[in-house]
Amino acid sequence: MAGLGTDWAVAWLRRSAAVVAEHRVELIELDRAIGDGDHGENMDRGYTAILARLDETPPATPGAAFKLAAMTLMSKVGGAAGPLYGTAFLRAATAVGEAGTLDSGLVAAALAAARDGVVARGKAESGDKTMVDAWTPAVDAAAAAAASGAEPSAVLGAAADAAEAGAVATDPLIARKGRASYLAERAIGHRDPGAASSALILRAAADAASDAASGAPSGAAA
Amino acid sequence: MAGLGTDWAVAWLRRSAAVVAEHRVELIELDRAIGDGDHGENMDRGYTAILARLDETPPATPGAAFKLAAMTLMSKVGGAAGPLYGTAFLRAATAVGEAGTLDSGLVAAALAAARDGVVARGKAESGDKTMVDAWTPAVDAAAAAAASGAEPSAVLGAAADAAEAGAVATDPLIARKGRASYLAERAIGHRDPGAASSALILRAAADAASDAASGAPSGAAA
Amino acid sequence: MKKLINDPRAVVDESVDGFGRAHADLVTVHIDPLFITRKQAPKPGKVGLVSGGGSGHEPLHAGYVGFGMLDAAVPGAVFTSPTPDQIIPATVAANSGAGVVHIVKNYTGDVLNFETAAEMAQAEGVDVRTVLVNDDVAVEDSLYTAGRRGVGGTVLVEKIAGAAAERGDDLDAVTAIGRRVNENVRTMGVALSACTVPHAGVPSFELGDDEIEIGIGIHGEPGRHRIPMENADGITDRLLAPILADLSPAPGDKVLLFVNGMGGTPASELYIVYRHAVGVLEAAGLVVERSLVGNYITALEMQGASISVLRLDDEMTALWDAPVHTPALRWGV
Amino acid sequence: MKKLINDPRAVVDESVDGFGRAHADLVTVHIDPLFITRKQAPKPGKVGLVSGGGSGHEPLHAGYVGFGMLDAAVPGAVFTSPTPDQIIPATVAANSGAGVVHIVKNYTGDVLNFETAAEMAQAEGVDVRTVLVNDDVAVEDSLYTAGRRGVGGTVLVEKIAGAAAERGDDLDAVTAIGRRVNENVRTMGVALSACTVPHAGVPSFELGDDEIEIGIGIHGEPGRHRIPMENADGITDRLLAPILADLSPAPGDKVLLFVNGMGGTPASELYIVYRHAVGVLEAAGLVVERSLVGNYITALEMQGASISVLRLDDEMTALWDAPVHTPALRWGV
Ligand SMILES: Nc1ncnc2c1ncn2[C@@H]1O[C@H](COP(=O)(O)OP(=O)(O)O)[C@@H](O)[C@H]1O
Ligand SMILES: Nc1ncnc2c1ncn2[C@@H]1O[C@H](COP(=O)(O)OP(=O)(O)O)[C@@H](O)[C@H]1O
Ligand SMILES: [Mg+2]
Ligand SMILES: [Mg+2]
Ligand SMILES: [Mg+2]
Ligand SMILES: [Mg+2]
Repeated sequence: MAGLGTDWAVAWLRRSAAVVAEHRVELIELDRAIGDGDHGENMDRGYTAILARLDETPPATPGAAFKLAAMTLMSKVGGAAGPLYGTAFLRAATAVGEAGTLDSGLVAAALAAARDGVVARGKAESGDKTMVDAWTPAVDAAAAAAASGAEPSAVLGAAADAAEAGAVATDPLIARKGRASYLAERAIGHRDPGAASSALILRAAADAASDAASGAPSGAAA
Repeated sequence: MAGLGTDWAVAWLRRSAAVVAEHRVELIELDRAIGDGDHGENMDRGYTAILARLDETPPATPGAAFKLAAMTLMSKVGGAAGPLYGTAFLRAATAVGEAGTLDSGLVAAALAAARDGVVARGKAESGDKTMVDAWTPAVDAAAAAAASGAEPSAVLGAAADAAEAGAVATDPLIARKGRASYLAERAIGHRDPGAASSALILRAAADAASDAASGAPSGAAA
Repeated sequence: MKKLINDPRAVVDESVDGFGRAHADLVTVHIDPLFITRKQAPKPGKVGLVSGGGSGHEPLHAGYVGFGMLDAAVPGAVFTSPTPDQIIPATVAANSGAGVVHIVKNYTGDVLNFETAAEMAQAEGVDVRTVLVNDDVAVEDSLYTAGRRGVGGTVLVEKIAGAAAERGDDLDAVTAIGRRVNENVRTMGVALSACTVPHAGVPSFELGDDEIEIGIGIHGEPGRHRIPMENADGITDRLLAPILADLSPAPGDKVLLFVNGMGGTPASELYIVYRHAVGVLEAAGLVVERSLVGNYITALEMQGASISVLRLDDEMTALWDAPVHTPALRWGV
Repeated sequence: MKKLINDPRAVVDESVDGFGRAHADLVTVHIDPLFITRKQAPKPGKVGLVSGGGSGHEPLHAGYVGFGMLDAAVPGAVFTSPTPDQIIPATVAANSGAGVVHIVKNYTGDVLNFETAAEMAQAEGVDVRTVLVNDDVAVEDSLYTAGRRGVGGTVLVEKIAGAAAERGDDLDAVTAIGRRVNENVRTMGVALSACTVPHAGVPSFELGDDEIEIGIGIHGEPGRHRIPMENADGITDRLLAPILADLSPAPGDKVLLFVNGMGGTPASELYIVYRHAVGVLEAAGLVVERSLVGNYITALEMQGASISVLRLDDEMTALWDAPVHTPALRWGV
């Protein structure tokens, strides 16, 4: 069973940057509907900065890659998403420690730690129409997959599937956290932008893992 | 040959008020195209005030009616048109003096004095695309009609016809006075709002005179 | 989108740069990370005041850096809260040893970023307190939301807490007066048009030709109710009703009335709103002791206004009247 | 048309009423005829300063009534010059015996109405002089037009002449310094959008989504050239070029740079324009000694800006710096 190494972690971040750039306008539109229209711009600014830092100081371990992402997102994204994603990656880094490769269990643990970080910082519960609604199903699916002995790439695939479904499931909700909460009923029918970006990023993780598993060049954009 | 009395002068002012109110938006539109869009509003405000003052202190002579109009337009219209029309009526009042009725010669003289007042105040020449381009042909036509022995109502009819033609003839001109002058070539193809209001007012004078001649109730609105 | 800008992504940097040049006698602009400090070093021993938030609300916050108000301001991207790596050095710069008060508008992003920065500044030995501003009565049910937003009241908190710091109040006292202002101020806004965030390029929401948003925030986020256009007096009534219901002032109370323009509203219209608002407050038995009318906390070029009512006590009034010398607010000096 | 107004015809009356209430410490509003005077009677023997013009340019002129600036302001209907029956009593009220200076923007309506009023005030024994402001370089060919319009420079004339009157200069001296300011200031404006006069109800001109008007006036009258949208630096270059060509300052000259918002432009954009303008002036060898950035002479809610450059001499600089205390401009007091 192939563990996921630093190459994967770096490929994940690069692929995320590409995917976020590609979906920038879509995320802006989602946020414009029930927030303030900056989510796509914020995330794009953050991941663009990650690309630059990956070139400057290539990380030596998956944990170092996560930490680099955490610090960059924290200092470049701003808004609600910056500290939330920053904390998520910081907790993930702590969860994987110095490990050179991540097996399925460690991948699932990293996702759980990330989600816990988001909850600790943002105090949102499931159903509050936030990124937690993408992360929690993803964490649950990853844990189940890992427990059933799936490969790391399959664990991430299950997480991405669940995150996407979770993002879609925010559509009918009333928001109780973040800017969309000011809208009350008027948020119904709109997807939460942070849940959408979380699903994109988790899909990028899974895609980077399948590429790694199938021997495709690491770091290739989507 | 029936002279025009105070009834006619008052009827003219009332009819002008009605006509200006009716064409308020049209005058605003003309001024919006090559000026600042207030001419219809300004004139309407002025003539509405004239109506009120006519009720308060009914004038005893045509000259007193003109003076009432002069003072009211001067104090209520503002902009370029207020002092110009104000001076016009003031000069007309002086020209007719204490006369109880105006014969054709006095009517033509009153119009000439009014025009001279506009020119003295505004320093515009013919062809500058201002109200002078309605007044000067009107004054010339009135003088010719009076010289050929026409009735006062026919003198005013000739003046109104000429003023209307003069207003139309401002369309192709470049403005050299007033706000429209800032536009240079871009004023071409637009009618001067002050020339248009002058034509309306002179037509009201003629209509009021025909009504008086035909014994229609004085002061009837158009 | 037509704006007097160059690269949409350079809007904040270029604007702050121009601001710094225009007010070089009052402020210093620090770049990378971006923050603004007072030119004249505050008295040693003075409590430092730092505020910040997304850009697009100018003159808030950088326009209030100077004598009698803020020691530092931290601008984020347009409508996006700034990041800890900006807030931390601003906090350190504002600290003369007496500690620093963060004045934070209650938005998730601002709260989280200032919280992180405060922890880290604290770790660097700066005593940091936070005054959270949440004066927007448009957000009705704070149990199930992110809580009331910080809007117009922020300007009043910054002025009054700034005067307290300037006269030498200690960290506890400055924090307490800032919180007292927040507890006594309520705000409600209306939008007649949306605004366009430069990087988004399209209006932040669509309003019909005959619609207005009651309870608008300052980020072009939709308001709470959309209603057909009304006249100024009717709108003013709608803004004041929830303010007075929530503040429940007693007859005879003295208040400061603040009519704020959202950026695209002519001053003449603000005075029409002010005129009717004074009448409503006086009819409620209140004494309008102080007034502020103008564009003080904006949402880019949005057309609209907000009304804030602050219940004054004698100390607040004295601190309001105290001299202030900043790019956007100046009197007594 | 969405505006925070009640009856479109009551806009000026209600707005001035609100203004008077908000600034009751500084101004007195006289109604029927409508004009505004300073609350604190000026020193006996001080030359009086009166200005006025159409409404819709707020804070001009009423916002500049007070210590160190105007003694009276006369607002007309929106974009329509006031009438002699307003100007005459304002002139009489501003006269303490030392005479009165009329500061008149060069528009046919303003000129004719102030001229009439001056004659009549003169007949009532008031010595009246006129400073005509005509700083707009957008109007190229003054022989065949009504002449250059008075725009941004008006604010600078009112401030500097006001300071001269306040320090006790006599009627000739105040008139002379006012004229000197006018001779040394040039202005050029741009509109990104039109404005809507309340009683007209529709925008004063139509601009395409990608068009701007270069050389716009302050009445929503069309400008001289319509061009496709450009970035802020490009537009700034276009505004400054005719200003500098006409003013032809010498390297080393000291100037005041005034970037004015037309009403609907965010402050951030004005600072972006300011930033580039400073660069252009410095590259031309000029020294930007003083600056003013903000909404000081507007055209309702129009989006756009104007740039004014005033060549300073030491006396003008000193008078610019002199204390001023009005609703819209205040420093040193
Ligand atoms: N308290 C919270 N807990 C978890 N996620 C949150 C919380 N508040 C906001 N979010 C997430 O942040 C997203 C908005 O991010 P962004 O637009 O970048 O920040 P801002 O709201 O400050 O403009 C929301 O869509 C939501 O998913
Ligand atoms: N110098 C002048 N001489 C004669 N008529 C003039 C002059 N200047 C302007 N006008 C007339 O005044 C009209 C504009 O009046 P109005 O719109 O009420 O005033 P303003 O131009 O001040 O807004 C023009 O259409 C023109 O006929
Ligand atoms: Mg957002
Ligand atoms: Mg006009
Ligand atoms: Mg945001
Ligand atoms: Mg006009």
